[in-house]
Amino acid sequence: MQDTQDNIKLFGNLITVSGIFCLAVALLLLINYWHIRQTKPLETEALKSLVQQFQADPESEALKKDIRSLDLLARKAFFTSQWQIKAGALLLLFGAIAFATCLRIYHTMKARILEPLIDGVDSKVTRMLSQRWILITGGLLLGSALVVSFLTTDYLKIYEETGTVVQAPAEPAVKVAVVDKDEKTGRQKTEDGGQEDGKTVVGDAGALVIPAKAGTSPLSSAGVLVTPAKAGAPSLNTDFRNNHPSFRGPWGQGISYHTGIPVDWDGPTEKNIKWKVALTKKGNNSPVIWSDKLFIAGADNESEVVYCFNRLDGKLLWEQDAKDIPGSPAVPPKVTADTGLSAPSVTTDGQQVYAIFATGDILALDMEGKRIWAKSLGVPDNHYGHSSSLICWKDKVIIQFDTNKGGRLLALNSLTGEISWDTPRKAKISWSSPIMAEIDGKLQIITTSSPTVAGYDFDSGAQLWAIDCLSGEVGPSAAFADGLVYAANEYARLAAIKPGPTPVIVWESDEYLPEAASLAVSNGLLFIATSYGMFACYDSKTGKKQWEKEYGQGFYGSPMIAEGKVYVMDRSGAMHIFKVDRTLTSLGDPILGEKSVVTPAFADGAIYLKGEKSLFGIETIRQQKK
Amino acid sequence: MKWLKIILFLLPLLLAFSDLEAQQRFPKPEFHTKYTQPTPTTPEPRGVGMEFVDVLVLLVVLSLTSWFAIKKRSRNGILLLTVFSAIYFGFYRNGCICSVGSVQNVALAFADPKYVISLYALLFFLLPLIFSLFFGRVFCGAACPLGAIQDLLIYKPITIPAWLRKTLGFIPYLYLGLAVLYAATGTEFIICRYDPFIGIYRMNGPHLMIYLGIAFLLMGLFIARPYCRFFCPFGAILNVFSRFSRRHLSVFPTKCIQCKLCTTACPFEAIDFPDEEKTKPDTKSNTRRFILYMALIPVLMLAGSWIGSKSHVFLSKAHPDVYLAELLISHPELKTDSKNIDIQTFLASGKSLETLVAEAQVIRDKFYTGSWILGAFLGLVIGLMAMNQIIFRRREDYQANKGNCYSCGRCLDYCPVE
Amino acid sequence: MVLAAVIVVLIVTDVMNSRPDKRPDNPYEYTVDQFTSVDTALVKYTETIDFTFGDLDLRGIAFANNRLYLVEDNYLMVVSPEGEKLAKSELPESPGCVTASSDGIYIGFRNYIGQYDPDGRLVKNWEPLNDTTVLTSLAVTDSTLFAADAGNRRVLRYKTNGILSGSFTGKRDSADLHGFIIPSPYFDLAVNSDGELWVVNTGKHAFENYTFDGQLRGFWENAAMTIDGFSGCCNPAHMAVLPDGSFVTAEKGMVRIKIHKASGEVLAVVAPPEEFKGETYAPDLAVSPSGDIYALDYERKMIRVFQLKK
Amino acid sequence: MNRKTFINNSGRLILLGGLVYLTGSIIFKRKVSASGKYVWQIDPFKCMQCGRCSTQCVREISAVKCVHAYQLCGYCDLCGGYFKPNTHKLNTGAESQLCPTGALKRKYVEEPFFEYKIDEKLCNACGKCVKGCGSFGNGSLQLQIRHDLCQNCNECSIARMCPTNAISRVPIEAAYQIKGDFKNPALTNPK
Repeated sequence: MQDTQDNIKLFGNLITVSGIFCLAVALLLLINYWHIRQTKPLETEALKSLVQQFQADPESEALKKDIRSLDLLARKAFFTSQWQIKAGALLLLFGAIAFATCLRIYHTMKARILEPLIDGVDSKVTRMLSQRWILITGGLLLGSALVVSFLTTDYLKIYEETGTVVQAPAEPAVKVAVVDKDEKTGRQKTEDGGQEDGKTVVGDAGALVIPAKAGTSPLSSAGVLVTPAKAGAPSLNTDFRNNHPSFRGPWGQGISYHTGIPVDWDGPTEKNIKWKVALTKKGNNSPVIWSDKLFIAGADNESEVVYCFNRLDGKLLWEQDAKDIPGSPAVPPKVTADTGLSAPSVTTDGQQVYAIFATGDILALDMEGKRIWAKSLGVPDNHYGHSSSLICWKDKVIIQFDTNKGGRLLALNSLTGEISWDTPRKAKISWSSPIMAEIDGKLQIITTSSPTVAGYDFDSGAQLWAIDCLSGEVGPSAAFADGLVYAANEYARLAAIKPGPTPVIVWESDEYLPEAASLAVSNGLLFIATSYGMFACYDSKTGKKQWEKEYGQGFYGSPMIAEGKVYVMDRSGAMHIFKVDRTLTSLGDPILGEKSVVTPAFADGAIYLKGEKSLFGIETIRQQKK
Repeated sequence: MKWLKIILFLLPLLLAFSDLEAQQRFPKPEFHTKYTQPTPTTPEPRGVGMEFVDVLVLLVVLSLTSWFAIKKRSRNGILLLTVFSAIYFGFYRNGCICSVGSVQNVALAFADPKYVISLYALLFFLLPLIFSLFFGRVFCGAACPLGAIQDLLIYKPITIPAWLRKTLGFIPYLYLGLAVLYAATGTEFIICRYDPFIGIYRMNGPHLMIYLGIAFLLMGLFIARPYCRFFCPFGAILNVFSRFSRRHLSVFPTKCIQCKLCTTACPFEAIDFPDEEKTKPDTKSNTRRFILYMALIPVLMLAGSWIGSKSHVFLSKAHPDVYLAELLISHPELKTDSKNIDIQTFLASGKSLETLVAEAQVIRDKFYTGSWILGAFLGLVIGLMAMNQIIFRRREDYQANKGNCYSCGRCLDYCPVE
Repeated sequence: MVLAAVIVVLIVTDVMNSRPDKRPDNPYEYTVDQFTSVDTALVKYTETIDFTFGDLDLRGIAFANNRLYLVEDNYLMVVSPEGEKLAKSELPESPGCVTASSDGIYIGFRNYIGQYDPDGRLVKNWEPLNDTTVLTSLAVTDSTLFAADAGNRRVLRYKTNGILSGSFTGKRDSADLHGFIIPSPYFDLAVNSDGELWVVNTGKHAFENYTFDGQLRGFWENAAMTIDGFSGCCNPAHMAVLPDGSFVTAEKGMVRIKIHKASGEVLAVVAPPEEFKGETYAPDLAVSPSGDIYALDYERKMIRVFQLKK
Repeated sequence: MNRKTFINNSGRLILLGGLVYLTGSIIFKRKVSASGKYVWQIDPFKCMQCGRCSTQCVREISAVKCVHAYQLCGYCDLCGGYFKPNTHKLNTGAESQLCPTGALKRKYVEEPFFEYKIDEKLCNACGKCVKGCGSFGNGSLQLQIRHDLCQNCNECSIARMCPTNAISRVPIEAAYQIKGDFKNPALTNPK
């Protein structure tokens, strides 16, 4: 017993000693710590001023010596204090271990001797007290939070209500001449700027010329104008090139002139998906773009609607119903589900947007969604549903109106909706869309149907040439490049036609034939996407197959060419991107995560895709890591 | 399998690196001497495999503690494990990652779809909770490095009045609520920032951490485990979970002989006394009180959520973006302060104030949602804590309070019952 | 109790101290202000107008035939000196530099030169060079074209019909002249109105005058962080010759544009570093016969025009 | 007693259910990386050398160090990262050195090249040489978090204070981002 008592005493003392030791070391450490913080040996003013003196007097050996010794001292001080902290911390650790060990032993030995505490506290009183204090504390906390919340000013709200509290940085003294955004923003924008200060002129030849100084005539100095085409020829102008005004791009040729198109995205994880909006009405039409506006259409048994989105952020700008059109059927015609009531894509010329639906209703809206005109062409007798997209140019909107009752090609005046010309066609029903091309200096509209592939004069609607080479239910639209027209249909053939008074088939093939997807030609290569998942590339001059690739999913959307790449999306929503090249170079297979049967639309640095359920704006978004 | 995965992971990486060499298109200077150009060294971080070793160690420690506390009834075993945890999770692993901090990772992962949480962080969060549902707070008893250092340095614990203890017991819930709010809004991880003992384990750290650690340890000499009892947000969750634990450490092995020895053993005052006849409440008035509180809780929650939603403005000021936006609006003159690096960098970034304000507004909106939930939660906690005081459970023996007991096993040594 | 108070105080002070308006100053601040601000008396030019062309990846600028020739990735643009866009044509790949004379436009791609007629139509692509070639600058005079190849640290001499007629690396037997030291892909050259070929040896911060067949005729070098020399690693990154034979130089890192006499002394500052805040790329330069300086600012994506102060 | 067990059991079930829901929603809706670990990294392109790396790190001597990408270095005699501004004689004396701790070492290679090397034991991440190198030279000196020193805190205290948000969590596989990776088009395009 005596022994234990002694031991207890001993360890009690040990605890005290080690405790005091620890405290002392800790105190010293803290002082050291504080000292370094205060003095900052590395960046002393003394050293700085010495260096300054030395730079004024670079030859002074004495100053140099002073600097070197002071610097040495400073570094020594810095690193020694670092060492001291390290050593002190170790000492403290050992002290603490000793302290904790003694404490344990002390408690173990003392354990059995303690007398039980006499419990004299009335638990009822305690409980009442606890209740009171919990409620008081809680109340105080909530109360003070309330007070503080009333005392805080919501500067963000103030800012939003009053606008700029802080002055914007002063305008640069130098005048900045904006020579347009590389012609990319389109007419809408240039007119805004142009009409105000009278500087912006859209040159006829396609080059956008903006004088920096007022008073300079834009065309007088245009000595080295590079004109893409001969003067007077109706060539595809810059505005159309810089937008995506109709199904399959400008003039429906399957070629986009935009650059920086993303090749990598992922719908499910939203990689590079800048925005995504859910579609409210069905429509197998493809998006169409003018400047910042993106148009699509949708229809169900209730209504037919044209939607306009801001393509930059996916916000719906407006939507407009096609209602109250005289002659429009009360009940929409029966169509198959995979065609739908709104298969034709809309088209725009930057002033107005035009849309047609399976009911035969066609309407023209201005860019703000106001209706300019609307009319009914009569319900097309079409067992799947009318699906030929519109195309517009200058003052005309072109409609390929091939039904079971015969074929017509119509041109409506874009301002009034009156028929400019109406040419009957020797054609059975078709689902393909007209394209436009300039052939032999004449602007033509090229159509495909069973059995005829034909070219019509844009101005008069007169048929300029025709050749019978297709059969069956024709869905794919034609393509035109380097003087040849290409047409194809499943169970028929693929033909390269030299148009002219007597058209000639230059070559033909029947290996791979498309059912719905149109053809695309660029750089001497022709691309075909079949409904059974084959994607093939041919030499467009000779018809020699260059390469092919098979996918598990078929293609309904058409291939599009942009920036030397060909984009084609299969029905599962997987885009396949290839280099326009004689050898197969796959550039990626990004997926949308939704089924899709439509053709992509492009803008600079962006691609717009429409899935079964949603519309996607895709841009290469710089990865943010945080 | 994992190794295979790692190798597969590294393979393209290696290829990429060799590719990089090939890609270096711009040649280095033409050295005529035999100088070889060094490449920058990149010391590798601790591997992923090691993190799972930590999880395994945690699992083993938790299992052993449960066994020692419930089956073996060995205080010494638990003490040994405590020392081990202090050494392994503390001094060796430098206190990172810990389960206490993982609450924030989970909260952020739950709130922010972009945040990628590591599996081992999730496991560090889950394991202690699952164990507490079955065996009580064994995590606090021996596995937690923060608890271990305090547990080892208890000198002369004083008794804190029950009402004060209960009132202070509210702090962990408040701390938890704020920590989850700030983590979920991506503001910051306050639990980690104010972790008092990490600096001590690392024997290295910023001032604040060291001062806080020393203050807590000194306090811990007299108030047993001050951080665990009155601050630890993870402890608050464990407290709730442990109340419903399937099995729990029991002070006596067979039958309590009412010797009261255990009450002196427990430095945390976590042993409930048996009911005395005289304290038995008047059932009628008690029932009335109970109903009153039942009605009071929804009122408190409503009030809390209202006050919470009001408070979101000042709570959100903790977010640096919000603060910067407000600062620029309220003190536009600071724009010319060339010493203020944050404002100068913002101005140099070319971002407009509008964008910053818009971003701040988005964050503030998140805070709005978070704050009213926080308010409602705190209202609920206040209500439940107060109500808990009038619920009487029949007790005949001295028994560990399942919520507050840390399963440290001190009482086991004292119990004279064999 | 005291300790509890200490803890509360500690946490509160820390929260307050980490606010963006109360954060600590940088104890190791290193200001380069003394170099970024320049005596205004030295600045003899003023920026009169800027042209922007939208978000383009501009690569090079040249002045000839009263036209500015700009290359961007991957177009050739013809712009009037007032900033009117006159023409634009597509290039086969990403260009690096451009020069022009009345006979045509020469565009340096990574390892070959494309010859275009003044209207921007391709005449022919010259024989490609080896794979380590990085063409950074071209200069044309009469029937000779010089190309600076930073990758192989050599100057190539071509006939304007595309025939490579020689190359030199600037090396000489004596050890003090080391040849071209090009630590980064910046290597400029120009031919002045007297027909002298000047090459910038950036690693030595030197201007070197060579005969057409590569004999060194003279040089000056001037390394300094201050305004009178060229700072840092490999400067000046770009230069052009004014009609009077002095050099306009553009430095990277701390971007500044200056004019040096043909003998090396600083004559004037065109644009001090303050004009290029936050930028590190040196602008490519072109000079009109009237002495206006056109600087291609890569980061702001604009052409900045500097004219002599009146 | 039965009632008590029932409450106990159901309470446990509810809490367990809550845990399962929380875990499930994180695992299925969020990204949980099983083989992944995340570490902190400085983006040298964003870094503006504010000096906070040296003062804000939880380590007394910061885990951030200056790293030299030799591939980018011009091996110049007049090095903006090594010399104090306005240095007249290019020698290695304390009066010329910019580095406050003398961690940047200069070594003669051959005419006219000098090698600059960092002694990481001495480096305190003040960033002066990085600023000098970026202002005058090629930017081959850059601040990087060294993972043998970094504690990999749950929230990096430098990241919290970084004015340019240059510090972010990255997968362990790409722990370092060192300028001078010549794949970066910004560095390869001769401008």
